Amino acid sequence: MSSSILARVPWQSPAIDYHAIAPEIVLAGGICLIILVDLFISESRKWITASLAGFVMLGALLPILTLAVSDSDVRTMFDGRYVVDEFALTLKALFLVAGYVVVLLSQNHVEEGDYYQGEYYTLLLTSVTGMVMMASSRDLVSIFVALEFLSIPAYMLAAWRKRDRKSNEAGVKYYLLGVFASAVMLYGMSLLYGVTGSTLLSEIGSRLTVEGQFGGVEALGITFVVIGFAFKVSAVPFHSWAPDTYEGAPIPVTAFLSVASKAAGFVALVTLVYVGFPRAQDVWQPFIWVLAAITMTFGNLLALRQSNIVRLLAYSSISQGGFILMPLAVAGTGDAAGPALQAVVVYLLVYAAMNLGMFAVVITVSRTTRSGEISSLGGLFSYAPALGVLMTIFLASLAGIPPLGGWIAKFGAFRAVLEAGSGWAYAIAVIGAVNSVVAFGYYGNIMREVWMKPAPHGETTTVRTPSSLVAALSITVVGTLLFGILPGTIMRFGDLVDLTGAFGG
Amino acid sequence: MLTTQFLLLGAVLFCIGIYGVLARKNAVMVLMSIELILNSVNLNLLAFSVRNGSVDGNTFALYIIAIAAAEVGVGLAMVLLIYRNRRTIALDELSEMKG
Amino acid sequence: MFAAEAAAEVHASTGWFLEHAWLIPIIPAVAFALIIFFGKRMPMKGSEFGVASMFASLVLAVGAAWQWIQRVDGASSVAHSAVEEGAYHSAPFVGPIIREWTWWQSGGVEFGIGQHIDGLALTLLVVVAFISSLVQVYSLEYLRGDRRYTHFFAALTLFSAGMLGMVLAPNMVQLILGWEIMGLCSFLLIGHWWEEEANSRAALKAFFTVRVGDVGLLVGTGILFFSANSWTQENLGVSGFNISGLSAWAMSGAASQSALTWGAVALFVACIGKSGQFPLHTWLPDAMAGPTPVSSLLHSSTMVVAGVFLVGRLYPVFWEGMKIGDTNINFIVLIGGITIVIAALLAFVQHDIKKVLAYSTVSQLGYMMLGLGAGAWIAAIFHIFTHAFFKACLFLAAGSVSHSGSHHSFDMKKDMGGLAKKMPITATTWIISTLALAGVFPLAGFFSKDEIIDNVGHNGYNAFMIVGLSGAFLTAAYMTRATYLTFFGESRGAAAGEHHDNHGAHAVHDDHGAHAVHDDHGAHAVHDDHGAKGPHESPKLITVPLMILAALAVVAGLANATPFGSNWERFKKYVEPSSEYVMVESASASGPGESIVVPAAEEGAKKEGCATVAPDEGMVCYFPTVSHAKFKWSKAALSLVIVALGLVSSWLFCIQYYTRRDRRLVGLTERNTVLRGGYKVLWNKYYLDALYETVIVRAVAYPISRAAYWLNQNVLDGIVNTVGKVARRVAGWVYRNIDQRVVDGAVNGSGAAARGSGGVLRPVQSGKVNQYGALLFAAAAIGALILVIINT
Amino acid sequence: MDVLRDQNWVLSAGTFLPLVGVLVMLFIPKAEEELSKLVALLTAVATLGVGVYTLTQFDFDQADKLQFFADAEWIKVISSNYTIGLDGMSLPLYFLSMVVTVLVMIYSWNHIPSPGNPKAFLILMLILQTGMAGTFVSQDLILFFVFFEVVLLPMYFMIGVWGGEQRQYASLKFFLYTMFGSALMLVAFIALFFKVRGALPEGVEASFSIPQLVEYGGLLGRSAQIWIFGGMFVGFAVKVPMFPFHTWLPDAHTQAPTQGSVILAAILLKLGTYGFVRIAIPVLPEAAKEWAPWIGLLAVIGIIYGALGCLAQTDMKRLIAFSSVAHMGFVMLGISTLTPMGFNAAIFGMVAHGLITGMLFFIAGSVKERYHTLEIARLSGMLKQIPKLGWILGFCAMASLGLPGLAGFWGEFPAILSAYSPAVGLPEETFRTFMVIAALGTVFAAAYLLWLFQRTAFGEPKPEFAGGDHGHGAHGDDGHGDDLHDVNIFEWIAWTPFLIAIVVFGVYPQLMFKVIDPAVQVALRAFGG
Repeated sequence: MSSSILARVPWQSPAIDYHAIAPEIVLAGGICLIILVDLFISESRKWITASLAGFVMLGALLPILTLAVSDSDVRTMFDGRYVVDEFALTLKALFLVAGYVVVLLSQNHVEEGDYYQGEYYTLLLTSVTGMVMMASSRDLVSIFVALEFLSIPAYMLAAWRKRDRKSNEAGVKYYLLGVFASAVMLYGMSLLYGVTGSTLLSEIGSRLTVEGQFGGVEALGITFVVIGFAFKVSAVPFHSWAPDTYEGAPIPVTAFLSVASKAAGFVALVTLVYVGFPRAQDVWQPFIWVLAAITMTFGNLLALRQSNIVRLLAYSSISQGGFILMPLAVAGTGDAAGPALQAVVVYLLVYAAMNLGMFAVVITVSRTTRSGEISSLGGLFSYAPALGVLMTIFLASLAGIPPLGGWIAKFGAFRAVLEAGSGWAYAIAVIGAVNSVVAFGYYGNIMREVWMKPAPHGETTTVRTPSSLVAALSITVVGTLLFGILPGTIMRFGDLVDLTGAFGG
Repeated sequence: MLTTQFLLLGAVLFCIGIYGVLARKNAVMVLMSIELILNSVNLNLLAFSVRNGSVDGNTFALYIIAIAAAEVGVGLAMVLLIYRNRRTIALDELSEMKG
Repeated sequence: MFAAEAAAEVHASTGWFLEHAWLIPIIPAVAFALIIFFGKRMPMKGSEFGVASMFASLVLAVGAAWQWIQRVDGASSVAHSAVEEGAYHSAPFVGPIIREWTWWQSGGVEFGIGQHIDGLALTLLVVVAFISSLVQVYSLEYLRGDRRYTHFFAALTLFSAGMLGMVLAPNMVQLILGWEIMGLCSFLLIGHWWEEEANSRAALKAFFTVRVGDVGLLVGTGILFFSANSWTQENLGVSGFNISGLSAWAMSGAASQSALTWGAVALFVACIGKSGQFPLHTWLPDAMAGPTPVSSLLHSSTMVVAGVFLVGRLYPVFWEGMKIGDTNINFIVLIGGITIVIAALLAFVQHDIKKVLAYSTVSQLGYMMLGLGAGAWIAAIFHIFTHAFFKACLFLAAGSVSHSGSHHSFDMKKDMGGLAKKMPITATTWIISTLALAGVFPLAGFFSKDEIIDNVGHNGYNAFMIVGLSGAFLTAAYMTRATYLTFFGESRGAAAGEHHDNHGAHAVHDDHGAHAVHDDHGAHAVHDDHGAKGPHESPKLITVPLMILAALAVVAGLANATPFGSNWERFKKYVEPSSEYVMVESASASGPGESIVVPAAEEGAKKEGCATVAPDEGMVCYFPTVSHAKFKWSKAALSLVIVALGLVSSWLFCIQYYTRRDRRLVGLTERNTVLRGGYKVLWNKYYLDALYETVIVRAVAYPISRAAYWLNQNVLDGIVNTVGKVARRVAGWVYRNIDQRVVDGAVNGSGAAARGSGGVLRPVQSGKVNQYGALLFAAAAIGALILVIINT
Repeated sequence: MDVLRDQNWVLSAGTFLPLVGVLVMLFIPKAEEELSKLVALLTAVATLGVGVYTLTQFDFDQADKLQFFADAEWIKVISSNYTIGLDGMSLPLYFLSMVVTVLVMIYSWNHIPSPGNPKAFLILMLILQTGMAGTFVSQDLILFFVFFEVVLLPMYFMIGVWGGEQRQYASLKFFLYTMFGSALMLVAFIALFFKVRGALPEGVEASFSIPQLVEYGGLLGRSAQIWIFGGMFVGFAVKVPMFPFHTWLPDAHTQAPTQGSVILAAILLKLGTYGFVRIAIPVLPEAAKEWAPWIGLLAVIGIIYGALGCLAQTDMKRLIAFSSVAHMGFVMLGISTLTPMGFNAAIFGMVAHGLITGMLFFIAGSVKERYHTLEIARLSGMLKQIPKLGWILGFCAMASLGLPGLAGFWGEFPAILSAYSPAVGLPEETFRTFMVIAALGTVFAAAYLLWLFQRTAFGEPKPEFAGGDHGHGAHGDDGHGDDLHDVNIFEWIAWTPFLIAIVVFGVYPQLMFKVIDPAVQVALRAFGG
C-alpha cells in the first residue's frame, strides 16, 4: 500500500538556485579541502588549516554579500522548504563572522595544546555549515537535519581534550542530554506532522488552529518542539548541561557554543514560532513567558555565586538567553510581532559581539594567569590597562550600560515587550528590569577585581597578546561600540516582512 | 484502521525509552533507550504518513534513521573515551563539575 | 523716575540727600570690601576705612534728615497746620521717598531693592550712623594691639552696612537681607576672641537663637506676600513685599484677618529673637562675651532694636493683626511686659557689669515693645532714639572702666569700686546716663519712657502701666547698685591696683597680645602696663565719645518734650506718619525698572483718620490713627516719685551693705523662711545683703527672681542649649538604627538574599547526567501537561 | 515648537570635545604624567571655551526657546533622533558642568589621589564631562537616557579605584542604586512613548523628542500618567537623591576622592532634579499634580532628616554629604510646588548647591590633605594654623546655611515662599505645613554648619597638630615642613571662581533668574504657570 503512495507521486527534479546556496557550497568545499590538506602537511605546519578555515568562513561571506545586494530579495527552493531571505542572510552572516572569530580564538589555543588541528577546524566548519543551513530551513525535516548537523560536531568539540576528564564529561553530558532533547523534539515533530499532514512550516502554520480550536496533540507537539530548542538555547530548566559543558570544554569551544549554537537555537525557535505556529500563541506564549522569566532570574542568581570566570560566563549567557526569549513571549500579540523579531535578531548580533569579545579577553588573560578563577583577574587594569579597559567594555555591554551595544539590545527587548502592552508584558518587563540590575552584581564584581583589587601574588608580567587574538578583540570591540553608539546600523535588520511566510503568509 | 495501534505502540516505546534514559546508569543502555525513542518517532511518522496519505513521513523517517546512526557512532566513541580515561561507563560517576 | 519727581514736587520738596539716601549703606559696604582686601596693608590696619565710611554715612544721613524736615515743613505750610489736641489728630500726609529698582524677578514676582525714606527710617539711619562712628573711634583705642584688629573693623563696618541697608529697606526681601547680615556680624563679633571656648559658644548661641526667630520672619513674609500681592499689584502696582504696599493693604480692610494675624504673629516671633524678648532673650547676656564696643553698638543701641524697628515699620500689619486698637491685652504687650520685669529682676543678681547692662537692655527693649503693642508708636520709637545714646554711653563707660580701671576685668564685686575719683570723666558720663536710663527729669530717658508708660495707660492697657512703673523702679534700683559697686565704696581687686594674673578676661586679652602681629608689639607693651600703673582715666579716644554721648543723653529728650506743649513735639511731627486717606496714582506712575508710590495729597484728601471711616475708591492710608495721651504732670510726678524711690532705696541699701557691714542684720537672714521672704522683696534690704553671696539662698528669698532665674537658666537657656544636644542624640539614634539598619539594610539585605537563593539553587546543578535528564523531562512533561489541559 | 537652529554645531562640539581629548590621551604613555595632565587640562579649557562661546551666542531674550537646536537621524527604527538644544533651564547647568570640570582639573594638578595614575583618572573625568553636558542638552528621551547612564561607569571607577577605605562597597552601592532607578526609568520612557503614540492626532509621527512629548503628553489618561510618572520618579529620585533613596549618597561622597565628590555634588545630583523639571513634570502634568504632595512630603522629610543626619556625624566630609540631602530637599520642595517661582528657586538652588557644596568638598579634601583626618573632634583652631582655609570654610558654611547676599539664599528662600501657595489643584494646607517645616530646616542648617565651623575652625589647635605653629599661622608662612600650609596656588586658582560666583549670584541673582524664568514659564504652561 505504501508502495502505491510512492507510485502516485510523480518525480521531477527541483530547481536549484546555486547563488542562493553558494555559502553552503563554499563551506562544504572548504571542509573537504581542509581534510585533504590536513592529510598532506607535516605536523609543524598544521596551523595552515586554521588560516584555511578562516579564509573559508570569509569566502562564504562573499556570496552572502552578493545575495544581500542582489535585487531579488527572497529566494525559495524545494517549494518553500529552504528559503534565503533578509532574515536568513543576516543570521548566516552572523554565524560566519562568529565562526571566524572563534577560529581566531582557537588558533593559539589549539596549536599550543597540540590538539588535532585539522579535525578541529573541519568539525568547526561543519557545525557552522549546519547553522548556516538552519537559518534557511523552513521545514521540520530540514530543521532537524540542520540541527543535528550543527550539534554532532559540537558534541565532539566539547570533548576535544581527550585526556582531560572534565572535557570528556562535558562532551558526554552535552551529547546525552542533547540527543535526548532532540529525541523528545522529534516526537513532538511527529505529532505535528500527524495532525497537520505536512512537514512544511508554512503549511503547518496554516493548518494548525483553523480558527483556534485544537486538541491536546497539537499542544503536546508544539511543547515538545519548543522544548527541543529551549534545550539548545539552554533555557532554564533545560539548561543543566550548559554550565558543566562550558566549564569542561576548551574555552574557544565554549565561546562557540555559548554564542553560535545558542544563536542557531534561537533562529530555529524564531522560525518555528513565526512561520510554524503563528496562530498557536496560546500554547507557546505562556510557555516562553515562563521560560524567559525563570531563565533570566535563575541564571542571574546562580551567576552571583560563581568563582570560576568561565562558569560565571556560562550562567551569564543563560540569563542573557532569558532576555532574548523575553520578546518572543509576546511575539504573538498584535503589533508586538515585528519589534519582537527585530529585538531577537538585534540581541543575537550584539550578544555575539560582546560575548565573543568577553571570551577573547578571558582567553588572552588566562594565557598568562593560567587560571580560570575570577580572583586571578585581580589588578589586571594596573598591569594590562588595555585588556582591563576592553574587559570593562564587554562587561558593561553585557550589563546593558549605554552607550555600549548591550543597552540597545536590552532596549529593543523592552520596547518589544512594552509594545504588546498587556499586563503579562509589563510584568515580564519589570522582571527584566530588576534582573538587569541584579546582573550588574556579578559583572560589577569582575570589574571590581580588574580595577580595584591588587594583583594576586604580585602578578604583573605584561600580557602578550597574539595577533589572532588582537584581531578577534578588535572585531568584537568595534562591533560592541558601533552597535551601541549607532544602533541604526543593526536596527534595520530583522524587519518582520523579511521573514517569508510569517503568519502563514 | 490500524494506525491507532501503531501510534499506541509508538507511545509505549517512547515511554520505555524515557524510563531507560532516566533510570539506567550504564551509558550504553542509555544510548539504547534513546534509540528506542527515535524508533517510536519513526513508527509515529510512518503511521501518520499512511493516515495522511503523504510521503513526507517516510522521508522524515529515513532522515532520522540515517542521522541516528551517526549520532550513535559519536555516542559510542565518547563512551569509549570515558572508559579509557576512567575505566567505567557509569554515568553517576561523572560529576567532576557541579554548582 | 522723572515723572515721579514731577508728581513729588506737587506737594512736598525733595532733595539730593533724600533721593540718594540709598548711598548710606553702600558706603560702608564698599569700605568693608576695602578693609577685607587692603586692610592689612594700610597704616592703620584698615580701621581708617571703617571710621571714614561711617562719618560719610553720618553726613549723608544728617543731610537727608535735614531735607526731610524741610519737606515736612513745606507740606504742612501748604496744608492746614491745624492740629487739634487730644483724642486723635491727623497731620498732613507727607509721602515717603520710595525708590525701588528691580533686583530680580522670578515667576512673575518682582523683588526690588532700593530705599524707603521717611521719618522712622531717618531716625534709625541717624542713630545708627552716629553711634557707629563713635564706637569705631572708641575702638581705635580699645582694640589697639588686638590680634584681629582688621577683622574687627571689617565686621563692624559690614554690620553698619547691613543695619543701614535694613533700615531703609523698601521691601521685606531687602529687610531680610540686612537682618541676616547683622546676624552674621553679630556672630563674628561675639566670637571675636574665639580662642576661648566660651566665646565661640556664645557666638553660636546668639546666631542660633536669632535664627530660630527668623523662621517666623520667613514664614511671615511668605504669608503676607501671598495674601497681599494681588491687592497691592492692582491698587498700587507694587509687589506684596513692598512695605508701604503692605501697610496700605493692612489698613485697607480688604485684608483677611487670619492672614494678618498669622503674619503678624510670625513676624513678631522674629522680633522676639532679634530684640531679645522673653523667652528668647537668653542669648543677649551671653553675647557680652564680645568686645565692649560690640556690646555697646550691636547689643544695646542698634542691632537689637531691629525687632522693634520691624514692628514699627510694619505697624499697620501688627495694629490690624493684633487688634491693638481695640483690645487691652495682646501678644506684643504681654511679651514686652514679661520681658521688662524678668530682665530687670535678673539685673540685680549679676556680678558682671556688662551683664547688668545687658539685662537692662533687654528690659528697655521690653519697654519699646510694650509701647508698640499698646499703640504708643511714637513714644516707643522715641525711646529707641534716646535709649541708643545713654545705653551706648553706659557700655562704653563700662568698657572704659575695664580698659583703664579694672585691668580688663568686668567683675564689679572683685575688681571695681571707688573708681569715681580715679576716673572722673568716665564716672560722670556713667552717672548721667544712669540717671537718663532711670528716667530722671529732665534727662532723655524721662521723656521717652514716661511717654510710653503714660500712653500705655491711656490706651487702656492699665495692667501693663503698672508693670511699666514697677519696671521703672527696678531699673533705677539695679542701676544704682551697679553705679555704687563700680564707682563708690572702697576699691577692690584691680581697681585697688593689685595685679592678679589668674584673671580670666585678663588672660584672654594677654593671650591676644601674645599672638598679636609683630608690629603691634610696641603698642601692646604700652597697652599692657595699665595694670602696673593702676587705675587711671582713659585716653581721649575713649573719653570724647563718652562725653558726646553723655551730652546727648541729657538733651536728646527735648526732641520730643511733650510736657512743654505740642510745639516741642518735633519728633512726633516729623517722624510719625500721617493716618489720613490719600489718593494714590495707579501703577502708571512706575517707570521702567522702578515702581514708585507717590500719593497726591492735597486735593480730595480726607480729614478723618484711617480705620475710623471706610475708605473711598482709590484711597489708601499707610498708618493707623493712634491716639496720644495728654501729658499730665500728676502722672509724670507719680512715675518720677517711683524712680526716685528706686534710686534712694537702692542707694541706701548699698551704703548699708558695702560700707558698714552690719553683722546683726545678717543674723536676721538665718531666721527668715521661704514663706516670709516672698513679700519682703522690696523692703527688706538687709535680707538682700546676705543673699547676694550664694545663689540658692537668694533664690529662696526671692521666689520671683528665683523663678525668673530658674526659668532662665534651666528651661529657656536649657532649651536653647539642649535643642542642639537632643537633636544630635535623636539624630544619632535615627542614623544608627534607621538609616544604617533599615533603609540601608534593605539594600544590602536584598543582595544577600539574592546570593542566598543562588545557593539554594545550586544543588540542582548536581553534575549527574540522569538527574539532569530527569529535570529536563519532568519540566517538559509538566509544561506539556499544563498546556494540554488549558488548551483542550 | 519654535526653536532657533542657527549654529547648531555648538552644542555637539561642547559635548564631544572631551572625547577627542580622551582619544589623544589614549596614546600618551602612562609614565608621561605631566603630559596627560596638560592635555586633559587643555581639553577641558577648550571645552569651556566652547561653553563661553555658547554663552556669548545665546540669545537671552529668547531664553524660552530651544537654541542651537540640532536634529539628526539616529535610530530611525525606534524613531529616536539625535536632538539637542539649549534653553534657559539647561544653560546654567550646562555651563556649570564645564566650569566645574576645568576647575577640578586644575585642582587635580597636584592632588591626584592614590593610587596615582593621572592618565586614567583624567580620562574618566573627561568622559564624565561628556555625559553631564550631553544630559543637559539632549532633547530626546533615548539620547537623554544614554547620556544619563554614561556618567555611571566613570564615577563608579573614580570612587572604586581612587576612593577611601570603604570605596568598593560605596561604589557598588552607588552603581546598583542608580542602575535600579534608571532601569525602571527606561521602562517608563518606552511606555510613555507607546502611550503617547496611541494618543497622537492624525498625521503626527511619534518620536521620543521631548518637546513633542511635552506637547502631547497631556493627552494621556490619568492612571497611565501616574504609573509612568512613578517609573520616572524612582529613576530621578534615586539620583537626586530623595529620602528614602538617599543612603547611597553619604557613602559615595565620603569614599569618593575630592574631585569625585565635587563633581558628584556639583553636577551629578542635578541630573535627577533636572530630569524632573525637564521631563517628568512638563510631560505628565496630571500625574505631576497627583505626585506633587508626596514629592513635597519626601522633600521636607529629606530636609529635616538630612539635617539630623548631619548633626549625628563625626566626620566632616560625611557631614557635608548629608547636608546635600537636606539641600536637595529644598530643591525638590520648590519643584513640588509646580509654580514658576518654585521651579526658578529649584534651578537656582541646583546651581547654588553645586557651587557651595562643591566648594565645601574641596575644602574637606584640602583639610584631609593637611591633617590626614576629617574627624571633627580632632580638628580645632584651623583659623589659627591655616586661617585662609578656615575663613573660606566659614564663608562656605554661611553660604550653605542660606545667608542672604550669598548664592544659597536664593535657592532656599523662594522655595520656602513658593510652598505657601502651590499651583492650583494642590492642597494648600499641606504645602503650608511643608513651608513651616522647611523653614525650621533652615534653623537646623544653621545649627550643624555653625557647629561644624565652631568645632573645627575656632578654639586652640589640638596638641597633636600644634607642632611648628607659633602664631605665625596668621601669615600662613610656617616653613616647618609639616603639611599645615595654607591655601596653595592651585587651590586658589581652582577655588576663586567658585567663591566669586557664590558672591555674585548672591548679590545679583537676576543674572540667573532672567535666564531661567522664561524657560520655566514654558515648561509649566500646562499648569497655567
